[in-house]
Amino acid sequence: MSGSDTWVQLAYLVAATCFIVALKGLSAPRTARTGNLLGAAGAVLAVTVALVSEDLDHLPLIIAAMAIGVAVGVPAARRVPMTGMPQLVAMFNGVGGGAAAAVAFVEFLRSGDDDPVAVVLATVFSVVVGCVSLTGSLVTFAKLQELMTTRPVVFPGGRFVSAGVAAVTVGLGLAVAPTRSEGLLAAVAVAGLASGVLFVLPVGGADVPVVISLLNAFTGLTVAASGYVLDSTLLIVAGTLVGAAGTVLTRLMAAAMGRSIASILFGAFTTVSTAGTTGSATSTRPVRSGGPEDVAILLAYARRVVIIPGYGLAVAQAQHTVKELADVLMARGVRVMYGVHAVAGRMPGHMNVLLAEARVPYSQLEEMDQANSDMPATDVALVVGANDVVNPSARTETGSPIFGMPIIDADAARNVVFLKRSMRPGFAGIDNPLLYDPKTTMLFGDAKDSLAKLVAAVKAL
Amino acid sequence: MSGSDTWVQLAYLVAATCFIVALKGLSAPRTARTGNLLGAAGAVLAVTVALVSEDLDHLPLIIAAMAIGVAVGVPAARRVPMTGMPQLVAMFNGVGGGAAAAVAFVEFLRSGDDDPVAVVLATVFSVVVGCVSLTGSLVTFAKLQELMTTRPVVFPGGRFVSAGVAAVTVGLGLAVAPTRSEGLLAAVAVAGLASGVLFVLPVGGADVPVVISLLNAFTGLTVAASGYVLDSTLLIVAGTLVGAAGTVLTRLMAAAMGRSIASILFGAFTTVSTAGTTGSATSTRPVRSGGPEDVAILLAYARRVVIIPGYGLAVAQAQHTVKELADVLMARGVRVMYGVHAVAGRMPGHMNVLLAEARVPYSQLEEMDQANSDMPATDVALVVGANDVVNPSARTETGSPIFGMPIIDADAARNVVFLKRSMRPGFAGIDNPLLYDPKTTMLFGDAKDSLAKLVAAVKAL
Amino acid sequence: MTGDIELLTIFVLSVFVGFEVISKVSPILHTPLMSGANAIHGVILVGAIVVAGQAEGALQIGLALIAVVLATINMVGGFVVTDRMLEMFRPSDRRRAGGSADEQTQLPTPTSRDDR
Amino acid sequence: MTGDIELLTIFVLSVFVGFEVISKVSPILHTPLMSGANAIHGVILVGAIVVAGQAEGALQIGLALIAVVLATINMVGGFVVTDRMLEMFRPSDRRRAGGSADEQTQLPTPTSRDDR
Ligand SMILES: NC(=O)c1ccc[n+]([C@@H]2O[C@H](COP(=O)([O-])OP(=O)(O)OC[C@H]3O[C@@H](n4cnc5c(N)ncnc54)[C@H](OP(=O)(O)O)[C@@H]3O)[C@@H](O)[C@H]2O)c1
Ligand SMILES: NC(=O)c1ccc[n+]([C@@H]2O[C@H](COP(=O)([O-])OP(=O)(O)OC[C@H]3O[C@@H](n4cnc5c(N)ncnc54)[C@H](OP(=O)(O)O)[C@@H]3O)[C@@H](O)[C@H]2O)c1
Repeated sequence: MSGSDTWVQLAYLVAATCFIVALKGLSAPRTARTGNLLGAAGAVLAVTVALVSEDLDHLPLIIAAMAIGVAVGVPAARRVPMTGMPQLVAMFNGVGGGAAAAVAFVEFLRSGDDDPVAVVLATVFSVVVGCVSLTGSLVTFAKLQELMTTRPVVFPGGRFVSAGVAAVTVGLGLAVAPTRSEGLLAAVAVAGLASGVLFVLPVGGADVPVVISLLNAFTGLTVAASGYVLDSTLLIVAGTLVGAAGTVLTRLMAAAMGRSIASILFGAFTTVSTAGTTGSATSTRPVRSGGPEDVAILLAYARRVVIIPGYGLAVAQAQHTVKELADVLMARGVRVMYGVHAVAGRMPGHMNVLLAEARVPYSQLEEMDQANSDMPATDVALVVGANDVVNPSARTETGSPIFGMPIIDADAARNVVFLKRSMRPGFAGIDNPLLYDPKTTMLFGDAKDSLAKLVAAVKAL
Repeated sequence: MSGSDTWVQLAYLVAATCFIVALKGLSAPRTARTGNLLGAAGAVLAVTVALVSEDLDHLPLIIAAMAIGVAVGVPAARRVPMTGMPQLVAMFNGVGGGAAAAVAFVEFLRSGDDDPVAVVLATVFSVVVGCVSLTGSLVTFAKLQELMTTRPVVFPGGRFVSAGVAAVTVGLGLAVAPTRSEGLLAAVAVAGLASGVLFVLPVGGADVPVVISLLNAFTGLTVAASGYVLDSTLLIVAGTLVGAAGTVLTRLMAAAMGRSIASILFGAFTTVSTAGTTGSATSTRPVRSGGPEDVAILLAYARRVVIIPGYGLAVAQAQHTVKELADVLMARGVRVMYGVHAVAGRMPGHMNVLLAEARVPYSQLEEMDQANSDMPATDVALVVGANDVVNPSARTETGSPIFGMPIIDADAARNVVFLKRSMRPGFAGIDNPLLYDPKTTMLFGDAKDSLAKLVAAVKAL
Repeated sequence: MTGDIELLTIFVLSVFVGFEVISKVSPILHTPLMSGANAIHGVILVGAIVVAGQAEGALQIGLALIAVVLATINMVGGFVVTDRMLEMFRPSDRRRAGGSADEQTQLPTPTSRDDR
Repeated sequence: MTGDIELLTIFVLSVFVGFEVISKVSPILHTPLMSGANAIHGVILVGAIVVAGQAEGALQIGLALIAVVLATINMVGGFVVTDRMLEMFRPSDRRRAGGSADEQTQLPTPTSRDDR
């Protein structure tokens, strides 16, 4: 970087410090929002200093490009519905990785012949990992947006293809160091793009958020490598910070789902393919379906009811109605709790956000462990638009894509009621044996409608 | 530093990393010992590399000097009794500060005329703070070793003298930058030495451990400044690390005693002088003294007894005897717990170490908060060689040097028994009204003897 | 070479800071934290600007400008979406219209809601 | 000047590492932690060795050698005394002679003692 004037460097150091404090703030509820704003302030500072201090050609074009970026990014971030946020983050992460790769590439075009070997290797790293992050994030986006199947995509010999492409990528990349060939670096980029796709395809939909976090850490490292290429301490610090914090976060997220990172990435290759076990195969088994009045009686005469919300609650926007039902039941003396699974919905904390919006008291929320230990004393587990997070096959069926994920043991309650529209499976695309359990009653229909009917029926009792 | 060969620098980086991991290890009980060994390994690595890689004159003299250091340091560390460890740490810290100041001074003698201003200022910082750390630590040593009074030393106008000396130090220090005078730097060193003494004299004995920790952080920063002078990344990282961690630790230690750092350092200047309130003034008040048999009856027919150990237990080495008494009482069906104050004794955790040595079960130990909430249900609080940590004036007497320190509320028990040799005060040198309380019984004598008599008396019942 | 060692030191220290700063996070904050970290690496925009300002020829300029666009999206979009996420976490502070008629029936101490 | 900025960056990052690494420590470990940190700054010995190796004239050499002695005491003594402190914290692992006759009467599960 040319602007090595002390004040410029000091400003960059201040920005880096902002990022550290921002991350720290983001990891505690009370300070999260301030932390994010501080991070934004640091970024604005850094960009402003870069624009002002560097001796830049093409300044109008650069400003125009930034304007385009803002015009695309801000509305997307403003308009996305809450359920779409994780895939938007994936998208942002992907383009960030692409940007870092492009930066390293351009710098190579400019001065690749004269750079020391270490810088060339950093360039290759940045291009490869940036490209992996770009296409990998696009695939996670497609999975979460349900533009493609959310189930692991495995094809015969897939693992050999993946290993082969990875080997080719590394080989080509190493060859760039002696040859300094621009064409070779372009080939490396293409191989990286392919690797990204192959890397994410076999991941099951339920594990996608973890992979987004991992790709986020990758992009961080890419940025750090680009920073080394450009001799920018700021980029090195910020990128490494995100790389390290992202790695920790990935492990925490995987742990919250009871998975190891290795089993998420490579699990689909080693476990039995689950392509044939969709709902249709088992839908001939008997199912007990009930009307709102039947369920209302069950609920009204229970001593303890646990409401287990899931993605369907968000789809139906039924959070206020579910609270109404809870209030009506409590007015009759029923003890009502909510059993909230950490990954119910489509992003961590999704249910907490919804229930907070409906002003459900915090004291009525139970996390998974608490909910499970109280479940045997529960008369009715009322499952509102949830499916995977109460699927008992996560405990028993080793071949299942959700095997090992900790679940809420709705099956331990005396009665189970499902509010959903059909027998279709949830996000993981697998059948839920609890739907066919003799103690389960299905109340079909949109969650909000069903809940409203239940409120009326309980009141009428 | 001359040896800027890559491998040497890498080895220093490894050593720095060892120090980070060592500090992390030291902050959890399970990993503390390994952490310390890792730190030692990093230090050995760094010193070896320095000896091997640098082009050193006077190598035999250097080795001889190191041998002297080992010959002094190791036996001191090996032989010191546990109660003497805090002052030994203070001593080690002081000589470290002195070493850092000397290093900066020599470097100034060598190349002070050509250094940039920033380096000269770092030199001055290192000399000043290193000297403060040296004499400050010597004074804390004298206080803890009871070579001088443990109570705050305040003389009329003291705070003006201190402020004046500090101002002179800073002024002389700044004058070194333009003049580059060696004599001036020597004067700065002398002023720093004086400042260190004046800085620590007004601190009350009970607060001394906190001040040691603060001086430890000072020495860390001194080392970092010397590292900047020598252009050594290793010293910068290690010194800053200790400076930052030491600051956090100082705050934690102060919090454990319910004090703010400011009140520890400057409290003696602002609160009423307590020079006149020693025990002698009040010793005419009536005191109830009992024999071993009286106390044995009290203990044997209690339902719940809390043993509150203090420094006297360590002096008398009565840890095994106290456990014997507890066992005898428990055999009679009395519930016996130990109420352990965090700063009972002469170093944090002192009582835990002693009781662990006697193999007192962990489940019988209560920390202060727990002990206090159980105290009203306690029949006898048996205070074995403790004094300050049960002194109720810490709660009420704003003028007292221990005002604000959280104490174990022995006065909330139905009966209080003190095992001590006399009516003399404890470490803080202040009177304890609980000794004169109507529900208190004094059993005079060495703690170990008294406990042995109690064991015999209880058995005889 | 000394410069490289200093950069390596900076890298190692940053790794420790990154690890330590995120030691324990409640699952509720996983998504916002990921999103905020994601926005932070959008600072690659600084690199993109520098590179674009030195680029020569259509290929370099074009690629660099694409990098600027993408990096801006990452950075600006990232901070905005994180803020939106976090905004949703504290409805009790902000008395939203969505609370509707049920609001009066809320039972517990409002302070306990802050723990979320 | 760039070199100085990098050193400053290293300094700032080290401050964060130092702060974060010691976030929560039980009071029992305060003294050993202080003592271990104290030993770590004994690494000023490296600086003392370098300076002594370049010193010229009696004053410089004498002062530098004093620094070597003091730094060695700090470093070696510091690690040894810390180890001794920590050794005392785990008597149950090491079955010490001092436990004597009372040893058999110990009541609780030995594992719970490890928490200390
Ligand atoms: N939280 C995260 O971070 C996150 C992110 C990505 C993926 N995931 C994954 O998402 C899944 C979450 O589990 P989940 O139990 O919450 O949801 P789920 O397993 O996806 O099931 C949701 C159920 O809601 C029903 N539903 C949909 N719209 C409805 C409506 N309007 N009214 C009533 N029911 C409706 C659906 O059945 P019908 O179609 O029959 O109505 C569906 O079975 C897990 O597999 C998790 O791993 C989680
Ligand atoms: N833990 C730390 O980190 C630390 C470090 C430095 C200072 N301090 C300070 O030290 C004090 C600790 O409080 P503490 O209550 O444990 O101790 P203390 O207040 O110093 O009192 C100890 C008492 O033990 C008695 N004693 C001494 N030898 C004895 C023996 N052989 N047999 C029986 N009794 C004996 C003494 O009375 P007689 O002379 O009448 O026998 C004395 O009153 C606090 O002020 C604390 O702030 C603590």
